[in-house]
Amino acid sequence: MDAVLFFLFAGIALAGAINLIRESHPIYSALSLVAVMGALAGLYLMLGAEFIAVVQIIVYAGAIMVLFVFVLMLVNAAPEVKLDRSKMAKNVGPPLLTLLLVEIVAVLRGKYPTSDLVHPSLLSGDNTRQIGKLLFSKFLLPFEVTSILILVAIMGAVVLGKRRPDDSR
Amino acid sequence: MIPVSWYLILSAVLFVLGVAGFLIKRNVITVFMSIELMLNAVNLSFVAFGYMLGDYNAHIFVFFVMVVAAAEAAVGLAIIMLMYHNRKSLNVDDIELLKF
Amino acid sequence: METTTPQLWILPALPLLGAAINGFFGKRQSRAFIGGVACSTVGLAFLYAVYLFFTAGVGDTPRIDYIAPWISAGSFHADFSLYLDPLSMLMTLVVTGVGFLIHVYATEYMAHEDGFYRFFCYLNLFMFFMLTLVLAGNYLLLFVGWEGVGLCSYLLIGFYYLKQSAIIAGKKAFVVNRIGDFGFTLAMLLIIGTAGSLDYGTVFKAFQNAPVENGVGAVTIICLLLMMGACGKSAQVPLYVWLPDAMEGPTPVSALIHAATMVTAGVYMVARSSHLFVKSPVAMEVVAVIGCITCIFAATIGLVQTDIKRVLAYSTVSQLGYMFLGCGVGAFSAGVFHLMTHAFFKALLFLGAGSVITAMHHEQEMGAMGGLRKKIPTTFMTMLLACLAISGIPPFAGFFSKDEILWSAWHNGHPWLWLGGSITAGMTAFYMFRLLFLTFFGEPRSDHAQHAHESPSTMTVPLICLAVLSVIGGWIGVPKALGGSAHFEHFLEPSLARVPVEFSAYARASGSDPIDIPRPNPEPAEPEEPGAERLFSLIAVVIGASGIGLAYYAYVVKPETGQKLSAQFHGAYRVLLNKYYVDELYEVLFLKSTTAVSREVLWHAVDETVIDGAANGVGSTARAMGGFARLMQSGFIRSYAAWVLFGAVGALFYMILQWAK
Amino acid sequence: MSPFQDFLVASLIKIALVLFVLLTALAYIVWIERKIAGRIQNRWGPTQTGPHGLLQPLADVIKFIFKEDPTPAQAELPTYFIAPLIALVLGLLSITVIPFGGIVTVAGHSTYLQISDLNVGILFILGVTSLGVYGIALAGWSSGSKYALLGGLRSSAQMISYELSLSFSVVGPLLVAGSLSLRDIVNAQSGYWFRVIPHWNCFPQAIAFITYLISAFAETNRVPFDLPECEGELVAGFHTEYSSMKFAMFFTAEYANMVTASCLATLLFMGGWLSPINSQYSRFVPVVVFFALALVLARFWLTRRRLIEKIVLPVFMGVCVLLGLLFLWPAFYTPAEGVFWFLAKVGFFLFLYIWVRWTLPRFRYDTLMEFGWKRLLPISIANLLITGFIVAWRAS
Repeated sequence: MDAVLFFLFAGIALAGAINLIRESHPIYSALSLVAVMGALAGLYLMLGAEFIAVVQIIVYAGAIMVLFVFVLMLVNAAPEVKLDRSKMAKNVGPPLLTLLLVEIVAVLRGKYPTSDLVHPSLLSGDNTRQIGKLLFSKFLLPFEVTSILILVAIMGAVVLGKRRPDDSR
Repeated sequence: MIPVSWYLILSAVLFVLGVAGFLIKRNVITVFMSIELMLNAVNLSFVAFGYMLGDYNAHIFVFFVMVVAAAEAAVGLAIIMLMYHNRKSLNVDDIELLKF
Repeated sequence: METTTPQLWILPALPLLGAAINGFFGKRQSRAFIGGVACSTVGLAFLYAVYLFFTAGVGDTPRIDYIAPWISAGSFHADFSLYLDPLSMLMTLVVTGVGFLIHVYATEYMAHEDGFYRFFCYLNLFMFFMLTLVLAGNYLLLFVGWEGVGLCSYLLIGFYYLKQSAIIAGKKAFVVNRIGDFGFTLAMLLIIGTAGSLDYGTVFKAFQNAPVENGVGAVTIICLLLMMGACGKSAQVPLYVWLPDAMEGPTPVSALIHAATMVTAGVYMVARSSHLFVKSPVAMEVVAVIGCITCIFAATIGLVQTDIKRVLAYSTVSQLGYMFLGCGVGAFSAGVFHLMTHAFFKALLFLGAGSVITAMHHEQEMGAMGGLRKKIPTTFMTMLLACLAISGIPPFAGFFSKDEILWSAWHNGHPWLWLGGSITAGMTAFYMFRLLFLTFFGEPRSDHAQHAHESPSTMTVPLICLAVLSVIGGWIGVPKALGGSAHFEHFLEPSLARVPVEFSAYARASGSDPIDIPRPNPEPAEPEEPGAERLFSLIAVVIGASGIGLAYYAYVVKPETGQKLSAQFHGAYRVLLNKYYVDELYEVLFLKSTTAVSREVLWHAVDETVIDGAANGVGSTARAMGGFARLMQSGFIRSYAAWVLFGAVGALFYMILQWAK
Repeated sequence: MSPFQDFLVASLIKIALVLFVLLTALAYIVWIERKIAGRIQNRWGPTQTGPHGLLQPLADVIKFIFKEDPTPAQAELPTYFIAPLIALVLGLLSITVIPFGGIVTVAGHSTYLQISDLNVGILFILGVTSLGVYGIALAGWSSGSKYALLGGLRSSAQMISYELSLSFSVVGPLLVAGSLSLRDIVNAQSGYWFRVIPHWNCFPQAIAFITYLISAFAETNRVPFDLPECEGELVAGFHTEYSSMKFAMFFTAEYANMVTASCLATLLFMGGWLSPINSQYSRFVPVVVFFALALVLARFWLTRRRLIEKIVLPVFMGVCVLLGLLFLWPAFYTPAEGVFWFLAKVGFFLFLYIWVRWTLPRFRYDTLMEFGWKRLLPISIANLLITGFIVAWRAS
């Protein structure tokens, strides 16, 4: 049962990620990414992270990606043109990517063998409450700093998006 | 019972796909989305580790990553809008002022 | 040691509050408001000081108010702590009392100047720093106040910042003080090295137990360095040059800072450090000699000056020399006593001079005055009292303090210093009355003098108050020989060190082996020789009176005598008029040579070749390397990403290699 | 049966039941809306199809199914088809975590009157709601029409904006209850002040209640916030290019969202299935209501002349009387009382939706955004802050 679900979600995630790269139209890429995020939320649920799963949906899929889609619609993005001016990325990219994947997998296989099972019992219970307690005790300072970060980001976005008085349009 | 390494390898593959997207895609917004994909991949490994170690700190990290991603999206998209406004293009290869 | 009630911090905090109010909000406030704030804060501080005097029970143990920690480095601590003992109590009373009167005076004197709020902000700030200096519980905090009053002095000398000479005078004061402060700083370092602390209590205890030094040792060096600081602040030879120039500031400033309070900080500091000085006969000797030289030197210059404020300035230098002389011969209480009386009559003289200057429409040359006695009678009367006081005529304040210093000099075995002091006393009487006669007697020598008017009561009331103090101020310290009870000396006794036996013996023997002359009784034996003391008092009075008489003869009876004398001793007159050419000497010795060395060696040689060369070399090397590295910068984001990827792959590869090992 | 099979069967039964009831109800909400709209505009509404136009929804469905379904030439094809599906599925999805009542025991198997009791239920609903925008935005974008695109753009901006205040106002009751489970939130509202006023969140959390209602209106794209489809400017907004069943899907999705929002309002602020009356006799209220309904129907039966009404109205009368009698039977009454109150409250909110739609004018787009960001959001944040302080103060 678990394995079926895992392969279902993993399959969706992989397909979405590949489609993100494959599609030439950015809106489809965005939708693929939403699919990836949904699948990841499913995986999070399987990993006992209900809160993170739901927040993943709300924040990532429901807010960030909507923002992407909104911007794409606003600029009426067309399918991308392949200019390919960057020789570096074109020539060196694929071999490097392969190498990176091989390396990461090698490390992971070495450090975490398949036989390495988990201790799910540790994560049972009131997930959200635990996160909330951690967030407001041990991680209070980072949390507050993050809120300042968000504030700065909001102001930055407003300033950037504001129409300047000397704008002709 | 799924071994944690499966999740980790899935995360690795997603991450590499994100990097590939960054290298391959020309549309700035898609490049941006590739970054989000990478962040998501990292989040997956965080949650997987958290599950393995029974540690909620991993969730907190994911939470922070999401917050940062949100902030990044807000500012980044504003910058992209400005860029589109000024250059009438979303192609990363058209934005090449920062060079020797 | 009580630490809680009463709160000492209120004393400096009040003027600071005033300074803050005036500094931040004063610009848009009315002059009445500004003056009210400034005067009331200082006045309240004075009242509080009086209250403390009567309630705090200033006794044998100093009261230490610990406010906050400041520096804590290893075993070394310096805290914000205030220290109240008879000496600082006295200083506080003098500073706040005289300061308050001068503040009141200044509200009228400065009424028509621009930057009214700025003036009172600085003045209040000065009071804050002065009180910090006086009440400080350790040398470092004292140094804070010390530097703070220096800053305020600089600001106030340069108050008329559009006037070139005022700016230069301010700078001069600052730079000259730096030299002294350098010594003070070194002294503090040495104190830390010797006593391990800067807290008065610890330091004094450490030095009280030290033996008297017969040569030049650590204590002597500390004392000499402290004296160097005191020389800067209190305008002693050779660092006195800034004080006469400081007269560029407004007259109340001259009265408050450059006569009554700040310049006496050096004396205060020496008296405060008496426990150190008494362990070093050499340092004491140096202090006394410097004081003596200064008082004669400045008095001679004062004889011929024609600017009314400059006469007073040199007189101040001279009187400060007296105080050091007193301290140097071991009569610390006499020095502090003179400090107090001097604060009264010199502030009065300056304020009176200010009143004259106002009446004369800002004319300061005595040549243009004359005959003002009838025009401004109050000013005349008060100034007459002050002149009598400074000339040492009994029963005015100056007599007692000066007499005590001179007597101590003689009594403690310094006849030459006594002689110098006595001559100075005569000269003081002469030039002070020269000033008085030139200003107030004879015929008016200009239109302004003809039409002078008395100043309003806000100016004359402080004059009268100070005049009263100048008259009666000395009575608290009437020596036993003259039928008094030496209240003052007893009051200060807990604060000041007594000159040890072997030391006075040493001084008497003037370098001979101190062990040879034993003196069983450590008490300075005032009652032993009341006759001698009375005799010396009489001599002093005679000298003073003859100085006055000479002045009367030269400037009232035969006004042309002055001209004749200056013609006759033309060379000497020129030298005196030009202040012994000290400024010019310093210019050549220090300024020119320093500038030349800086320009030729430091600038052209070191700066241009070595430092610039290194900087340019770094720059051009970086450019060259950047020229190569910028080839990576294609401008395409994806290329950059590929570079990053390359780096990531490399880093991971390295990590795998490390694990593989 | 194993517990898992037990759970599976129970869940399937519940899903089938809820889906059937919900879809039927949705159809009849349309009928009710048209009736009410008619009354508000001083006309009759549907009357011809069946007694009181009661068969009108059926006729509508038949029309939707058989209508021609043209596809615009510029449409982005897969998306164009998927968009209404997304909207419908998401609209129906959130109902799964809504509890309708307490525990019911059938044949020894007891189960919650709820498809799934997620312990992050409320977050789940928020998540699904936040995804709801994709249906509309994609529909607008894929139609290849400028009206639709503008509608899609508006809806994505509007829903992101109002989702914030929606979430913030939801957090208020959540803080009071100290749980994310909708069941816990309802249970936290049991009890009465002064033995009379029910312990519902809509009293202490009045501000959150109001901001919730307003943002819920905006989230469901209902008047006065129906900018994505405003007829005056955008023809029909995002669904301009849709017709027949695809349009029906959007339509159903909108009403499903309405129902969800009403359910959530009931659960969060109005005590869910809890009775408003603090009395043991409160169980007779449904009886009285149903009997009264039967009386009203009887009056109609006496006055109406049409044959079909003469036949149908007695049937309804009989149903009402039967229901009233059922409520006197404790075995039925125990689980059903909660459902009755829950449905009554949801009905009230649905009526509010309809009422507002036919009485209020529409916002202008800039005023809409300004209201959302500059008024609603600060108010809800302030409310949240105060609530947080009070909760923290009480806890300490």
